[in-house]
Amino acid sequence: MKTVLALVRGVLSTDAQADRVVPPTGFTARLTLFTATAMAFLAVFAIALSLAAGQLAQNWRDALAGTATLRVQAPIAEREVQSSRALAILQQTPGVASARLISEDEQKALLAPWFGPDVPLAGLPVPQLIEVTGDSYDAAGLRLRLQAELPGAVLDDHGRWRAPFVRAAGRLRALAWASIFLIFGAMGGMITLAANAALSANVQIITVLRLVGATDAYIAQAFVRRFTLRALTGAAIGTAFGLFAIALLPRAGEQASVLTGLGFDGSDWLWPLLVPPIAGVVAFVATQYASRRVLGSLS
Amino acid sequence: MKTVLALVRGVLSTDAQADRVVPPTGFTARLTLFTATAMAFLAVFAIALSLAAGQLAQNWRDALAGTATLRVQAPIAEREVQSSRALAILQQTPGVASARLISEDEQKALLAPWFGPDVPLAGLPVPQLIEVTGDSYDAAGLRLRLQAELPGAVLDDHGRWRAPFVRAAGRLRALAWASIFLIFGAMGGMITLAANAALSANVQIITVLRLVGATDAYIAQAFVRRFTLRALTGAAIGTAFGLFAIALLPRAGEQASVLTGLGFDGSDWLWPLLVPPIAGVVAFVATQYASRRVLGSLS
Amino acid sequence: MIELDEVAYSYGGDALLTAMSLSLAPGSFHFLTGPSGSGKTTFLKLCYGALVPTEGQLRLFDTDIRDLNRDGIAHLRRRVGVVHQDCQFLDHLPVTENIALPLTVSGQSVAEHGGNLGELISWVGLGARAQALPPELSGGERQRVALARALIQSPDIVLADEPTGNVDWEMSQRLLRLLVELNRMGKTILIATHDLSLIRAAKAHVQARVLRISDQRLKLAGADL
Amino acid sequence: MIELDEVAYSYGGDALLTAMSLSLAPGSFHFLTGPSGSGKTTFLKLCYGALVPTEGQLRLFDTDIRDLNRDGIAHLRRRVGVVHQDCQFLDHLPVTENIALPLTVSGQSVAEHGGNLGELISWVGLGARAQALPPELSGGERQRVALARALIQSPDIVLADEPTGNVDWEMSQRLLRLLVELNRMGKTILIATHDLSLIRAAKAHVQARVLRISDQRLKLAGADL
Ligand SMILES: Nc1ncnc2c1ncn2[C@@H]1O[C@H](COP(=O)(O)OP(=O)(O)OP(=O)(O)O)[C@@H](O)[C@H]1O
Ligand SMILES: Nc1ncnc2c1ncn2[C@@H]1O[C@H](COP(=O)(O)OP(=O)(O)OP(=O)(O)O)[C@@H](O)[C@H]1O
Ligand SMILES: [Mg+2]
Ligand SMILES: [Mg+2]
Repeated sequence: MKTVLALVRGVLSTDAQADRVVPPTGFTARLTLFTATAMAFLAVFAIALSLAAGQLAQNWRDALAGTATLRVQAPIAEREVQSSRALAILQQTPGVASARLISEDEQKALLAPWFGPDVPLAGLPVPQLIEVTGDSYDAAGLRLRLQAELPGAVLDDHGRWRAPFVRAAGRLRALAWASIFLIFGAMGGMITLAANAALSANVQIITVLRLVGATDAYIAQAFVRRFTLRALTGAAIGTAFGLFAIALLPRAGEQASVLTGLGFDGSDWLWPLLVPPIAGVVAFVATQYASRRVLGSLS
Repeated sequence: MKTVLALVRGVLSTDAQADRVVPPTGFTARLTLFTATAMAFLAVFAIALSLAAGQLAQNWRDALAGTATLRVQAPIAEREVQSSRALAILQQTPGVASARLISEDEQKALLAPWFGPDVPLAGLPVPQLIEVTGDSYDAAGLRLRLQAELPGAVLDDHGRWRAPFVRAAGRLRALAWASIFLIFGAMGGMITLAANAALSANVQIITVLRLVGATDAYIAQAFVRRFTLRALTGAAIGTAFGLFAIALLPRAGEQASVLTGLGFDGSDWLWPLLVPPIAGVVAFVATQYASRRVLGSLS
Repeated sequence: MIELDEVAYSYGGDALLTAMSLSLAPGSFHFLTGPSGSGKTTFLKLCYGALVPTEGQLRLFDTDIRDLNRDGIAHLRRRVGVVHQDCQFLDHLPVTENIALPLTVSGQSVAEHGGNLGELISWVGLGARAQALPPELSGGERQRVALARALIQSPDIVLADEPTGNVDWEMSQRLLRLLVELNRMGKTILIATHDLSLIRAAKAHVQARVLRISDQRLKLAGADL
Repeated sequence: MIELDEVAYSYGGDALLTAMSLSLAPGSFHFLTGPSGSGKTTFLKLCYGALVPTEGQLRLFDTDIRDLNRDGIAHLRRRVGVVHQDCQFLDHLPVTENIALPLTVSGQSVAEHGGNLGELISWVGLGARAQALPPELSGGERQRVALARALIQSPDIVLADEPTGNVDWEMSQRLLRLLVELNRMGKTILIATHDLSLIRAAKAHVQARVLRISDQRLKLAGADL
């Protein structure tokens, strides 16, 4: 732990002389910058995807929670009596959170897309609808009881069809998280390999430095700092580009599908800002690991 | 062109001796393999996304094309007369592809989610619905004419609300294509940098080979072949993983959102199979370019 | 074989070598001396096309070096055996393969030269180290590998830069004998060295001329050694 | 300073060096000779901890080399100046910075040693090339840079491997004088070389002992040169 702290301090301090001792690592350094940029860009998208999928799952779950309807089919005269019976039964059912008559206006609104705003519902033998919320009640048992006591009442929990979608959205979110880990993992792997390549290409430097009495920490320091800074810079650039690209994406509104709804709202903006520091830490650990390995193998 | 062909032949032939002359490029080679794997994996996802977005846009466009309805609100006695008047007007309207009375059964089906399958529509003063297809007619002009001639008829092109979604899906598809290019571009960039790093790390090899009379083509060949083969292999592995991951994704069915509907059907499977050869070509061009540059600069 | 006509060279700054005219006849044996930093290595590099004269004309096998592209130079080099001062090898290949490299690179079969190769390796005293990798060699062993590599393709010209700087006296005599023998077979030899006793020893066996770089010019040292 | 007790070394296969016992007293001047490939470089590498004896005990500054980890060896090395046979440098830094490298690496201020540095550079005749990069140097210039780098930190021990293999006679005498002077200041000097005339010349100035590696053993050559 203490050495880690010392190394972090080493990375942040600017020992220009120790930096000069390692030659410009050229293409591997540029490769690191480039990789960090590309990966941060992708990570921002994956984060947005994850947030959107989470939001979608939440919406669908909300929808699921309150979209069962009870249809009470009865002659106009009996409708009111049967409706209040139905309400009474629902209120006794454990797991039903609320039950509420849907007013005539609401029924009209439901029909409006097909029949215009002016369907003369009053006096028509259309069923009375009751909105049922709560999702832990025993739907099958309720149906049996209704069949026995109120044959004209049909429970339609058509919200249930959304359940697989909620699951799918949940899995999509997990996928997004997995891809975030994958992206950082790939970045770590690439930076480790790049640092390894840089170190192996500089065996002569290491030999010379050892010959004149440099410690391993001194030699590693310059490589670690360089790669960590490159990764930080690259990730910052990539994150900026990613946020910019996402800001440019068309947003189609609430009902839109998960990807057309990609974007960050409010505190969501904080998440992608974590990408550069995480990239920095990943690069630090990766280079530290690579330099230990190479320096050890050259003992 | 002839040199390109000669080089491709060089890549495919196995001149073991020329290969031995360049040392195992170690970490940069592994980096290339890893990069190609990761990028092919991502490319497969981007292709799936692009196909899904294209499908979605198509679905929405289809929906848009045929979902205007004309609602003829009239006393039961006049309904039939007014409906045929409306049909006549529609048939005269340029741009309307078809106009068709919606049967009682179809109307019932529309209402079923809310009122059950047994709404006694016959004899009710609900409007007659006419399905209008065709999307190039002048909706505003048609409305004016209807207002003048058939005040009870209301044109409801509620499908129009989908237009921004179609646009969004189109843009999403463009985005997916852009990301495919981005992914191959990034892969090309990374492989160029990796090849550059490998070549720069082997300046001594190049010096020695030149000293004993090796031509540039001879020197480049081993590097180019090695990196191209690594990229091909990596891309094949990444594509396989990507296809496998996509096959594992839950598919929520037709209405599902674009990402929950990711997957390949039928001839779609051919698209991701293009990833490895494209990766190979990208790697070939990138390494060729890198070796020309490095060999030129060391002249 | 090698003709210089008023050749000058500078590494960007002041001229290092000026007004050098010389013609190396086929079958001749030359030594090149001069203080450290006088330009011996630079002169050899000019002779095998690694550097291009900044002034004057240099003809190698009757071809002006300026008229050649990189591939042309690569092909000419197959007829010139070079021993570099800082011997560099392919560190991942064993000694034998490094020595056979000029054959490999020009697409010749190594097996064909098999006998030649084995003989050469034992002549330079590396029989026991034939399968070692270059980083596992001692300084003197490296120099001998470099010499063997320069000779494997029976080049028309041998250019050697301090080929005996790191070997003991007996070994340097042995290597010298090898070069003298090649010269008798008609090869043109040019050796840069600061080791005057080597030159003196050579003069007992062969008609060698001694060139000396001083004041940026090439002079014939003649018998004044 | 350096004590060997029945030290043996092998690079994996047969033993290269066996049963070497020796004690280098502070302020002594030693030469090490032996044919090419006999193990001179290997012996020096043992002396500065680059290799660890496969048998026996080697004490450097009264510390058993086996008891040290890599950092410990790094610290010991700051008191030993080494001239490697194949002089390696940081090719991206100019000559001055390469010579000052031992100071840089141990965190010492280069400015403090400024005078010393300049003097050393002109002593080895590199005043004009001080800002050049190592790949732009001639072979002899590289050897002189390596020597200067070994001496910059005023080490207690100087180990030099063929420090004059690529320089002319005058320059080698000049470098020898520098080493003799350091020896007079109390430094311990050990030079591996195959150049017997250098040893003869040194004996005129300093009480030098000559060690010889033959048959895998270290022997005192004494006055028989
Ligand atoms: N690439 C280069 N760029 C600039 N200067 C160079 C370059 N190569 C050599 N020099 C300089 O040119 C001069 C001559 O170098 P060269 O290697 O030809 O000398 P040399 O006679 O071979 O010396 P030595 O006996 O020490 O090997 C030296 O001062 C050297 O520093
Ligand atoms: N890393 C290594 N692995 C295996 N063998 C090695 C290694 N390094 C050196 N050798 C072998 O050990 C022997 C002694 O090598 P060393 O470099 O010590 O010789 P030297 O006396 O310095 O010779 P020279 O005068 O030619 O420099 C040589 O035969 C060499 O090939
Ligand atoms: Mg030279
Ligand atoms: Mg040696």
